Amino acid sequence: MKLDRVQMRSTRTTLLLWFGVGGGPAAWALVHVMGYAMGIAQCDQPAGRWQLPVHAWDVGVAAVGLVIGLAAMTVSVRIYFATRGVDNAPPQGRVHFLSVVGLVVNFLAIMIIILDGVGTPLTGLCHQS
Amino acid sequence: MATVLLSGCGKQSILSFKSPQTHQITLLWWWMLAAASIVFLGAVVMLTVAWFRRGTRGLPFLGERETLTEGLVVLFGMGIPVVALVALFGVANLYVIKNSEAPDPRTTALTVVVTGRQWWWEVSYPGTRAVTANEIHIPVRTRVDVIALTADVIHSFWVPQLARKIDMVPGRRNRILLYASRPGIYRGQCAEFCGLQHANMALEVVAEPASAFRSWLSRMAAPAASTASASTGKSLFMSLQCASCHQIRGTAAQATVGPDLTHLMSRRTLAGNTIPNTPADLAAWIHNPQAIKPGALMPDLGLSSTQVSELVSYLETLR
Amino acid sequence: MATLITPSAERHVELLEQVWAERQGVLGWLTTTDHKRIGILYFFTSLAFFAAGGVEALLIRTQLVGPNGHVLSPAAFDEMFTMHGITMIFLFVIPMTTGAFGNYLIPLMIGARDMAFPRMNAVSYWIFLGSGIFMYIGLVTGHAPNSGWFDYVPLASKQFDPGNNIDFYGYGLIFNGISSTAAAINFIVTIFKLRAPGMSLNRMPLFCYAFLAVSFSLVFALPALSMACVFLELDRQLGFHFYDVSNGGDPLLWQNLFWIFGHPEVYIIILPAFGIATSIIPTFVRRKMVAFPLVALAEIMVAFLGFGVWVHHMFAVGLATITTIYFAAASLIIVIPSAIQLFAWIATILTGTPIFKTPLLFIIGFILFFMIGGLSGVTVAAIPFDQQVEDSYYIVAHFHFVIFGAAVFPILGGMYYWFPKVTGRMYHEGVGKVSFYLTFTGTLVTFFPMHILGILGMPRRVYTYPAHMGWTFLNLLESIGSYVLASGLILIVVNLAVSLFRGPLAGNDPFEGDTLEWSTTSPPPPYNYPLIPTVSSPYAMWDKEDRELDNRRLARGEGLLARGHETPASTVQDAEWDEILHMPPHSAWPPVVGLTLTGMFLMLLLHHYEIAAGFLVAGGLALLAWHNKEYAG
Amino acid sequence: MSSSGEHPPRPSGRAGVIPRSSEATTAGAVALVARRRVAQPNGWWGMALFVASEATLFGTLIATYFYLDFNAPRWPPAGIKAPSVVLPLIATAVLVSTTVPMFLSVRAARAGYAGLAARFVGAALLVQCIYLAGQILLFRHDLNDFRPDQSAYASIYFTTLAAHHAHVLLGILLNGWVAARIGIGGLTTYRLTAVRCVALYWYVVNALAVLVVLTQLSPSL
Repeated sequence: MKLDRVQMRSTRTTLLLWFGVGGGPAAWALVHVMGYAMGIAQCDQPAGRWQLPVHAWDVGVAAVGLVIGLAAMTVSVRIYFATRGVDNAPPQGRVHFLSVVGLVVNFLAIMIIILDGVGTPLTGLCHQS
Repeated sequence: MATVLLSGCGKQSILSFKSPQTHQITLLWWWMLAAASIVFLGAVVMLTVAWFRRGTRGLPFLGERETLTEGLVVLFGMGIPVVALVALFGVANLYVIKNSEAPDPRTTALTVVVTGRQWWWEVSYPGTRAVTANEIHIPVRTRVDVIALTADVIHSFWVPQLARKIDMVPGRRNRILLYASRPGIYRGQCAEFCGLQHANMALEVVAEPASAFRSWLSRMAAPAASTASASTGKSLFMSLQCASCHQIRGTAAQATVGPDLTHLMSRRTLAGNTIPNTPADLAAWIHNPQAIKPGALMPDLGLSSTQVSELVSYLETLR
Repeated sequence: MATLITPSAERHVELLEQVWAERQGVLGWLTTTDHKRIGILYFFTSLAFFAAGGVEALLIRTQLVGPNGHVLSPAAFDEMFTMHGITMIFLFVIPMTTGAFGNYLIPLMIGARDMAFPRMNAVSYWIFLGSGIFMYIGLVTGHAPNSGWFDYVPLASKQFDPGNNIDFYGYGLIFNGISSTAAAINFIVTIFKLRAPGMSLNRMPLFCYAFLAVSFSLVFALPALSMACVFLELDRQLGFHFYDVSNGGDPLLWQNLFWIFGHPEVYIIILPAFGIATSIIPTFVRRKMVAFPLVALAEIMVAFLGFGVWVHHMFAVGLATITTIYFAAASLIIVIPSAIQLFAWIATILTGTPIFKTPLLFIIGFILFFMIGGLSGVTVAAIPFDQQVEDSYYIVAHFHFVIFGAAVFPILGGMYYWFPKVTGRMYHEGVGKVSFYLTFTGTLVTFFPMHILGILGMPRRVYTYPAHMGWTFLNLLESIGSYVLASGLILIVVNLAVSLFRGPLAGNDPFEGDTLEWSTTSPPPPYNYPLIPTVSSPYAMWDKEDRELDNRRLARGEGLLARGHETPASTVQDAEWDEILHMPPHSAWPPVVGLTLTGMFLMLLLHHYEIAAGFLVAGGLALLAWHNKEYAG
Repeated sequence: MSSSGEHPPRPSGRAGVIPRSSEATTAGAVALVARRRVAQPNGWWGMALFVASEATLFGTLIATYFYLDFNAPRWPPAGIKAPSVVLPLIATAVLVSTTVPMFLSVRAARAGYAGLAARFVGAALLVQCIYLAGQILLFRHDLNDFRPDQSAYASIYFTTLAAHHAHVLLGILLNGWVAARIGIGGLTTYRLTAVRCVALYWYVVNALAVLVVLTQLSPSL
């Protein structure tokens, strides 16, 4: 499908476009903060106030993040192909540009999420590094 | 310079590793260095080519096709790095780290508590009375569990040849594995800035055969041998401020502010590995610590040289 | 040359000259809201602090020239390396890049006539000046901060540092943070809203992307530092227990908060350098940047990922591997945006036809140093190796290659590159080249051996070292290098200072630059552009038709905007002309606000809390008076 | 690549007239400008970024609260009773309710009704003042029970609350200023932007109020 100028300015396209740019990074931020908080909460507590299923949570959150990241990636891929070969005049130039941005940004975010999701289960719970 | 690097000389060089842990870390370092050098030289070559071709547009052989150039940027900027970095992640942070992590207490034969203080190290052996300073004796080829604590600010325990470093943080009970494959004396130093004398807060790890270690430990656990000979020096020690900071087990001096002096003369060095432990250096230290280690918490008591010599002659008996 | 003057255009330009006439003399500089004048103020102030920080560095190197040095006492040494860090980071690099380069160039590059908030721009400068003086009062009165720029508690707590040394740090950084936040907000709004019609996001110069990324980092990173410093001062002044482990606090809380700010800070320092590099390279290799979108996103992505790597400064504090591993992963992947840019720069130089003039030479140096610093950075993302070399000279080498080699070299190159634009005169090319080779050698000789020292086990922040450690020769080498480096820097200053008076006239566009600032006169007039330029690509100056179109429109007096200090505001994404704003010409209130804040922080330091409150109220009243005069926007 | 002869792009789909905001000094003209421009005004963006940094600041405070919580053997520590829930929640609800008049004042100002806008702001201002007075009483009452220099819990507890009350106070000052400005002087584009900025500030402060109160009460929830 191809987007025309009006569609490109539509709120829907704009929202999708920015999800395509920011979705992966946001997902990574979620995974990252959750993972750190879980680790601190479980491993730095002086008295055994609670037992958290850290490994399960880490993997679960990573999986959720991965899904969001892939969704964002899909969106930017779709927009990329929908706007391929346009000139650089706005809006189509800008839309295409942002879709390219989305492709790489999501790739990087997904890479980190995968490393987190694979790395944490291979790591002993609360082994002091 | 390169010879220094390769021979790995130097008392604290991570290149002269003496334990499996540091061996692996150093190996990791050589591999990373090799890879990094290749990348760097590659860039230098490209820039050199750019200089020689400064008159002509486009890539050598490949010409001016923009998509091709961008493809190369993606390949060199993303493709190859991703592979290399993921590999490094696996090797370093999933595999090598297993050896540098805190040891499982069930796998260690001995526990040593090292407490960082401004600016010296207190060393004690749980289960025994032994307390000493700035000198950690361990049996060779034995897994030792070091518990790293601090009495004041943050210090960092670092004996590069035997283990990676671990910070000593108030309120935390950090642990690290200490293991020496070969007998020897390994220098370590505080690695976290801890105030005026951070520079002179060093220690030595003495790795010796198990038997030698055991006799040393029993000697350290024993109280000071009581000697009548240096009684004047002894009474001076008790009457002056000395006794208000230092402990000499088996005497009236029981304070634990400064290092335990029960077996002072058994140590190789003084003042956190700042000066050798000879009677002359000891006298100089007692006479004016601030000249040797400005800012050190041991005050300058303004003693007369006779008082100093008497004190020294007493301290010399603490073997 | 855009201002090709026809008689009719002449009339329009004269009209603008009257409308935008600047106040003369000291009063003019005190009350100015012109982004160019403010940029120049920033430039000279931060240059002065650079000199101070440099002297401190030389003292450190002189102390370490051999074992058991006696140039500095331990106490003096601690104050020196602390002030060196604080000065170079907060009082030199940030104000020099955002304050001087950003202020002067951003509005020019996007074809605007001023920043979005000219008075706030002025107040950021006065607050920065105040905070700098505030922190140096500490040094002059012998109470300089003395527990490192990282200022770890409990060493920085009242118990172990009873004097007010640390208070100069705590209050000073809160104070300084206000300035940086205000400046950052100003840049973001300027770049979002004041871009010349047609400069949609995909047509924005990469320089602006770098500064956009920096500004966002500042806005979101500084609160963590400010809060950490507030906690610190509450602990020190009122006996709170945020960091006091005996009452439920935690010293690692400081480390977390500090590095949540401190790591983005690293990218705040380096990103403007990327921006400068991406505007110098195209000009001197005479082609557009390879992979424009990738470079743009890399600049943003580095800033974003930079918020998720802070714990790699804390790998040795004994956290669980299951928490540190997240940061190891992020610290590794954050390498990729930088790698993309590196190869984009190299590919651009390779496929272009480079002319190796002084600015480009500095960028080549930057590329090499950034590679060294970046690669050593990768090695410390390997947790076990980091735990081995952390807090050793290896780290000192790593970050000096990044924040001196990589961050400062483009600043130096940029000084040469935009010197003709700012002064209207040309620097001396020969001397420029010599100054480059001096600084390059100096940097290499000073900082490279530090890697080896770290590997040989020399810890950081030691005021001396024993002779028998095998560190002596390399330390001597570094100290020699530091003097070579200093001579190179002095030569740059001399070159520019002499050229300022003796240099040949440069004309509007001596380098055939790619961005808009080259289309106006050198130095630019107060209104920057007689009319708002047309833009249809990130390399506006190379779109000759657009420039000719501008000249025709100027002759017709079309879109002149001369009813007052007017500039257009446009839409954020596509930069469509949206409204016409009226900018404040000058204001006396910014310096007043800066003064009241300085007074307030000094009184806080001296525990005169009532007087401090008085200064705060005075500042509030000044703000009230300030907003009494209304400008649309 | 370049597009020769292209004139500066005009706002798409609308008349080519570009509003000169500075000259809109009557209510009607202001409403016209408000209708004409597509993008948010610079002032709005400035405020948006300012409140973003303020939100980060509160994020730091809340993160600190839970960080210390995670590191404590008991939370709140022995000798300090868990906070009482009802009053703070009611107070917060009252504060959050001021979102409505702030929103309406913006609507009124955009439509050019100066007096109405001023009155809505005034109404919000009244409620906010009552809220702040009540919170200060609660704060003093807490100080009688335990003091901030008692434990890390007390430190972060009082610091977080104080930070929030300070933001409410600032908002009250802003509201007072903008209400007076419009009530007395009538509308200009500048003041319209001011109303929108202050409203935005309050939306965020109210949202933060909810987060802060939930953090404050977390031991009792």
